[in-house]
Amino acid sequence: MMNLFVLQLLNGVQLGVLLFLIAAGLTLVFGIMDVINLAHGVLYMVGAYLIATFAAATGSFWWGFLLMLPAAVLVGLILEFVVMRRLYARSHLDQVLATFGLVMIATEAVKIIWGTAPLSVPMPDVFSGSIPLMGPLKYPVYRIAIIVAGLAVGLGLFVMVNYTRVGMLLRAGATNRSTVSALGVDINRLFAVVFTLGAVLACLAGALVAPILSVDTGMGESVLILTFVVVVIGGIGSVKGAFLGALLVAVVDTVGGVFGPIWLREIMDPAAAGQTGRVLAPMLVYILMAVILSVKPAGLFGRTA
Amino acid sequence: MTSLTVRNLTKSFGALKVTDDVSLAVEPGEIHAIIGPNGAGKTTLISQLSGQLGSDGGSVSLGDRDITRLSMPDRVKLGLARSFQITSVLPGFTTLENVALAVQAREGSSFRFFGTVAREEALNRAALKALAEAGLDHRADVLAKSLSHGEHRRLELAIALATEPSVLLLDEPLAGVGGEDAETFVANLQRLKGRFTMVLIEHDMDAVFQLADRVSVLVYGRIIATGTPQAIRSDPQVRAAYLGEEEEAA
Amino acid sequence: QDVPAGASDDVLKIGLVYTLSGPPAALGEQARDGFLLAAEKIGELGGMKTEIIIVDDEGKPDLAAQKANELVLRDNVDFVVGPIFSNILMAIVQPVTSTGTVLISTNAGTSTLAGEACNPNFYTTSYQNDQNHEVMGAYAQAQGYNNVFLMTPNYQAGKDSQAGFKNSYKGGTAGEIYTELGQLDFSSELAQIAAFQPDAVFTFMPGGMGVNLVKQYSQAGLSGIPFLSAFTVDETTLPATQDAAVGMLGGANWAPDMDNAANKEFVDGYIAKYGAVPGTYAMQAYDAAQLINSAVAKVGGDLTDRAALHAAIKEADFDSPRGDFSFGKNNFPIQDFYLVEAVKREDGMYGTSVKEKIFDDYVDNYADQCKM
Amino acid sequence: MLDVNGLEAGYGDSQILFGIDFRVREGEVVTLLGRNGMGKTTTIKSIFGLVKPRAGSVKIGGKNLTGADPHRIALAGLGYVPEGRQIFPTLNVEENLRATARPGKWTLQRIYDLFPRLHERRRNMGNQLSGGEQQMLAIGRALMTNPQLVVLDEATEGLAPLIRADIWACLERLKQEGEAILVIDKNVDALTRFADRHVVVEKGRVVWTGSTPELLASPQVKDRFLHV
Amino acid sequence: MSDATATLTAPRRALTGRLKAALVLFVLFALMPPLAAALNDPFYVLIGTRILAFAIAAMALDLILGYGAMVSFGHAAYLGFGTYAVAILASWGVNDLVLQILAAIAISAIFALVTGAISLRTKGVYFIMITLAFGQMAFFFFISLSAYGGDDGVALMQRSTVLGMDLLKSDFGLYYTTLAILVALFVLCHRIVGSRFGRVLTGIRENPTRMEAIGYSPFRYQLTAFVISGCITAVAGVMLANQAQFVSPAFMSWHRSGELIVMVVLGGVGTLAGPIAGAVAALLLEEWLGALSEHWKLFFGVFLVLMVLFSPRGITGLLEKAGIARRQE
Ligand SMILES: Nc1ncnc2c1ncn2[C@@H]1O[C@H](COP(=O)(O)OP(=O)(O)OP(=O)(O)O)[C@@H](O)[C@H]1O
Ligand SMILES: Nc1ncnc2c1ncn2[C@@H]1O[C@H](COP(=O)(O)OP(=O)(O)OP(=O)(O)O)[C@@H](O)[C@H]1O
Ligand SMILES: [Mg+2]
Ligand SMILES: [Mg+2]
Repeated sequence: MMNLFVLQLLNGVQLGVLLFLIAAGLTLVFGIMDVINLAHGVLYMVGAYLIATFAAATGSFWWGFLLMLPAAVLVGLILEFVVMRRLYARSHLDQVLATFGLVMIATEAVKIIWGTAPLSVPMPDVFSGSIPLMGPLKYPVYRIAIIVAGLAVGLGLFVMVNYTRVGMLLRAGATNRSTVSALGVDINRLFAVVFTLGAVLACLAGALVAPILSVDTGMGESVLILTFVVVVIGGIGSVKGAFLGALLVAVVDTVGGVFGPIWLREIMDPAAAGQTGRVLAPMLVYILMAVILSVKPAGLFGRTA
Repeated sequence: MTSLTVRNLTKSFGALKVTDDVSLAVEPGEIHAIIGPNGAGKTTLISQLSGQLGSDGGSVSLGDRDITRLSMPDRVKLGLARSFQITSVLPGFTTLENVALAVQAREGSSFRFFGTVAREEALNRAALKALAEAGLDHRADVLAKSLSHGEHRRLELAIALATEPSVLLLDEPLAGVGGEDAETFVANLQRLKGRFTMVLIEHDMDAVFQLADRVSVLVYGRIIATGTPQAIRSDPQVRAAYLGEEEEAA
Repeated sequence: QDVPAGASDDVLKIGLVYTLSGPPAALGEQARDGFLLAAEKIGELGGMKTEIIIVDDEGKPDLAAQKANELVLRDNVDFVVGPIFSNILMAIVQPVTSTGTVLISTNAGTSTLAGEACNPNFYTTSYQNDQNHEVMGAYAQAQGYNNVFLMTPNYQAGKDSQAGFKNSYKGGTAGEIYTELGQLDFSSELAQIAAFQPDAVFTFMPGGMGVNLVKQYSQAGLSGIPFLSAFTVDETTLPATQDAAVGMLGGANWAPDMDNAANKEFVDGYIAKYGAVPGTYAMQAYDAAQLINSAVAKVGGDLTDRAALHAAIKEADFDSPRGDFSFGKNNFPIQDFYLVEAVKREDGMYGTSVKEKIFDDYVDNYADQCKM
Repeated sequence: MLDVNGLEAGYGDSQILFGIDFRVREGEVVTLLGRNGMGKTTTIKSIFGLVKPRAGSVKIGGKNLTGADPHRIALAGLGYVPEGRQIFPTLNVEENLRATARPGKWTLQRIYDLFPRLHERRRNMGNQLSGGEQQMLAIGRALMTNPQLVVLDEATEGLAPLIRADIWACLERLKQEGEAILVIDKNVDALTRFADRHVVVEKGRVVWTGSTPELLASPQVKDRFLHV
Repeated sequence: MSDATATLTAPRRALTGRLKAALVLFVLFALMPPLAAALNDPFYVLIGTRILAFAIAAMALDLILGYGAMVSFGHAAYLGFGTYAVAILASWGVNDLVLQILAAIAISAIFALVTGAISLRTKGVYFIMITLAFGQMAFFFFISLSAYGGDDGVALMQRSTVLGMDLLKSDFGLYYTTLAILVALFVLCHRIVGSRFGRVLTGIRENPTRMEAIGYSPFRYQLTAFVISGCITAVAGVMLANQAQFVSPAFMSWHRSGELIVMVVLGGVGTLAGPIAGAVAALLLEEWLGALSEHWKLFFGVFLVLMVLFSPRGITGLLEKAGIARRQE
């Protein structure tokens, strides 16, 4: 039992890093630039489709990955130039409406281009094995690679946001664009670059998870809400918060899903516990968020403005 | 009986003690000025008095009622109102509506779901009067967000006046109000003197020394002196900490 | 009996209601394509000028109800065909059948409609939902498994599927768990499976969930444990899972490699036209078109005689790619069920393949409750 | 240095400026005077391109930059202390100073020497500063961009007399170092000690300009702005 | 005091401009069924009912979103309470619309009171997300409700009666009843918005600290508005259940909440009539574009983006530009 608990904890942490990888771009664009981009999920999906296409065309995951990057930059730049830059100064609701439109456009476009059947991305050979863990348990190498990638992205973001001029200017620009520009900073260009970076991060996440997750037209939407939950739980604008938020969500979800019913059985009769467990399990993440926000209304690391 | 009694009030932000054992007794009808260097804790003190900030220790009484635990709205209802140093108005409302809301609050009964508030003449008339007192009646129909800075400051004052408190806490009401107008402003406050008790924070020494009955000096969260304007003006400690030489020249 | 408004005109109007947007669109499209394939092959269904109206229910029941209303009240269709999902079926059954219009489900087969709420205007060319799960249960029972790990998503169909499995499987279980609907990552569940080392895993994970599970199952090195599933490893998910799914087992009423002339015509035609291997969704819709064709032809295009029309439908006089096909008293099919396995086909594509027959002329468990 | 000609501007339907003309030469200190709501801030904003001018021109160092993007104007050598401080609330004091800094003689150290208070509070978030501290920060932030012309819009509002005196001393020093200054402030008496010229704005028009001696000699202007 | 009279009449003029727009909408609604009948398309009456129900919900959301800056991303839950009130009461043999509405309102009021009280501790995006959380909890609760079909939902065998009369049996009856409810609720919301309470609510939206400083505790007003909005939305749910004759948790998924927000923003935030127009536009476009092309979502998306870029205040903004409705301020 203890073993399983530890293992589930580990799984939770791993899922957390995966979630953070997906949420990283959102942290940047939403948390720090203060732009609500519902299209973040579809960018993630586009990344997966891009790598699927390029990998299939070249027959290699790595070539697919390398080709995906410039394509992602292009997608980000176009999106920024055509739509997003007109939205920075607008209200959150306008951003919601416009990016909701973008979601519809992108999802439909993906459907037209790639069809509705899910696609497959081969796992790169170097990472395809799994290493033995305790007992009969094994751990896929590729997941370790994802964890490493997630940690690297997180660290990079953290340093960028908290210790570089770009990070300061982003935070400053999010609250007061005109003053920043009147002090001599080309805020439009800066936002364009950073939005594109966010888009690339989303695509990157999509590309990295493509070998283990289904590449289909719903993949963006299914993570969108979850990534928002992660960012909000951690506290908007905090990379550290998003990281811990992701871990927390994942651990609660994993461990709670498995052990919740077991613990419930301690306090009520098994049938009722099973029933209650089933009702509560899908709500866990939301209960977690509601509890955190009602105790800390600005998330774990959010600043009360 | 004093109007507002402050006993041993303290507040810390982390390691920083912003107000440190502050005690004050404000007499009915007086204008009590609080001066002190930037960051001394004046605004913090006002926020504690008005209930916007909680206190770590000490007590506040309005008349003979202990209000230490009351929320800001509850204190306002008992007659303790404030103005803000950094203008805080309703940007999307007209100047008149901003003030009318304050009048409405004073009258109570805002859980009225029917009737068109914009047509309540009594509200508007009272609001217009407060605007006139702040010299802003000619801008009644302008949205607050399109007022100039100085006009904002006047609106800030008009709102505070419209709540018709028994004790009014004014946080730098003159900041941003230009020369000639500042004089009318001071004259206005002079006229209001006696109608309510006022606690006045100002960095404009001309105004302070003209208006105040008594002056307290707050430095690093502590009151270092209280007295008549004359006494304070010539207090060497105050000169060194706050007034400097500028006042000598004046 | 009500004669629907469209019965008297001389066009045969058919409305297709499928989920054509969102991730399940892949299923809806297969069904639509299957139907259109038959319609195109036959030309004029039942010898009548045929008009087919395709609507997308977007996976939203209320919208589906409205679209169904639109089909019967505005477009005056003679038949409504569809949908994929049970909740959509529940939403459209009332608006369609209350006007006397015939509804043919080509996939969803909810238990209430098979039992107490069976309906003379409602037919299905698929199955009762529990049946595929029962196939797997029977197989597990036959293998003598005594320690099966059950895992399905936490919603009605998931619960039904565990119940269905246990209808025919009487052995012990290593765990019965419900995963979150739309779950991405199954590492936690896979860890439990690895820890319990069950005889087999039974699951029902439609769509993207299934793709994720299958990929991760093989990545976690669990391929040694038999993987029994329904609606998880099929022609709609195999293009994404590919080799990861090969060898996994499922229950079905048909597989594309069944050896009969009707099936050959269907599968070859489908591959030629759409470049993909058809799944059951396509096959069952294909049969719906054949069913309509046979029935309308029998009544000579006179759709106003409802009794004759229903009798003609009941006859089910067509060659189904799955072989034997007849209607039970609840208008659900009586058919054979098979154990199927995912394979890489000779043409390089992936598909399922019949491994053994599990049930012969199988009648669903709810037919008795139908008072019709 | 700065040459403003026939500037017209406004917000939405309402025109506020109706032709503003004045210039600031190298090393010169010029004030904008006028009652509340007369268009002083609007003038500054249109110089910086924050409000797009409808007519007229703004030349900086001889270059026509009318209605250019704000950052281009700032990069041409203008430093801005905006009205109402506009501190970045989510940055701490030091970050506020560093975020928009450009290299030059003003360094973090010099700012801290000028405002020791800021050094004490350097880890505080922008929105956790007293009003006066925010004002110091806004001035420091503008100086950190190392401009040739500093534009101060009510930069001493809310500052204690002692600090205000420090600011005047600082501006005088800046002037001695050859920097040009454009300043709006209600403490006109203090300005007369070192300002070279004054521009009086009324209802969006320049109604008077002159040197400090001329101002002191002109009774009605003096009456309005100097309360001696 | 000569300014005073001018001040007193100006807002009245602006309000009537907006009322006029609503009136035009309502007249069009009233004329639709006979027109549909004349065109031999009575079916549109059913679509119309659905639109009206969503219009009620969108308007209710606008009451808190537009006037109180409370962006509830869980409002579909109230739609759900309305629909399930019908289904559950019907299964107990209670078929009367009035009772069903009362039950829906009661349960919604309780839910709104509890979740609102917790949610209002937060602001902005945090508020959006915490309301989403509560909405999702309600959603999953109904999914697990096996007795009422769980995820599959239940079909309703008949429409509700109104005080014993079979008023809703015909599509026309249902349509006009829904329309009457919409108009009544519009008048109610309109009065609330213009009242003392409404002004306080809007003031809190603009600057809560200032409002506290003049003696209002924002919480009480916001919570009241939140509850009112939830209850009105539940009424929409009751009508929707009667229209679809089917009830399932799908009515209360977060997509629905999102769609309600889209309707409000599309129509024009803080205008009441705008969201009604928004609901009409969104649902009709879905209907028409859907008939035109399989890829209608592409066009719908483009439409939304263009709307935001070129008409920041939604449909209301478009009308104002065209001089049809007057801007209120
Ligand atoms: N954002 C705005 N929208 C509309 N009108 C505005 C806006 N800002 C200022 N105004 C108007 O423009 C006029 C000039 O304002 P400006 O801020 O330039 O005045 P100012 O001379 O700086 O006054 P002050 O001394 O009060 O700061 C005022 O009448 C004001 O109401
Ligand atoms: N929320 C906070 N967190 C940390 N420190 C704070 C916070 N609010 C204020 N302070 C600090 O408390 C001190 C007192 O601030 P306060 O605003 O009361 O000063 P003040 O006397 O009003 O000054 P001024 O005359 O400049 O307005 C300042 O040094 C300020 O930086
Ligand atoms: Mg202060
Ligand atoms: Mg100004």
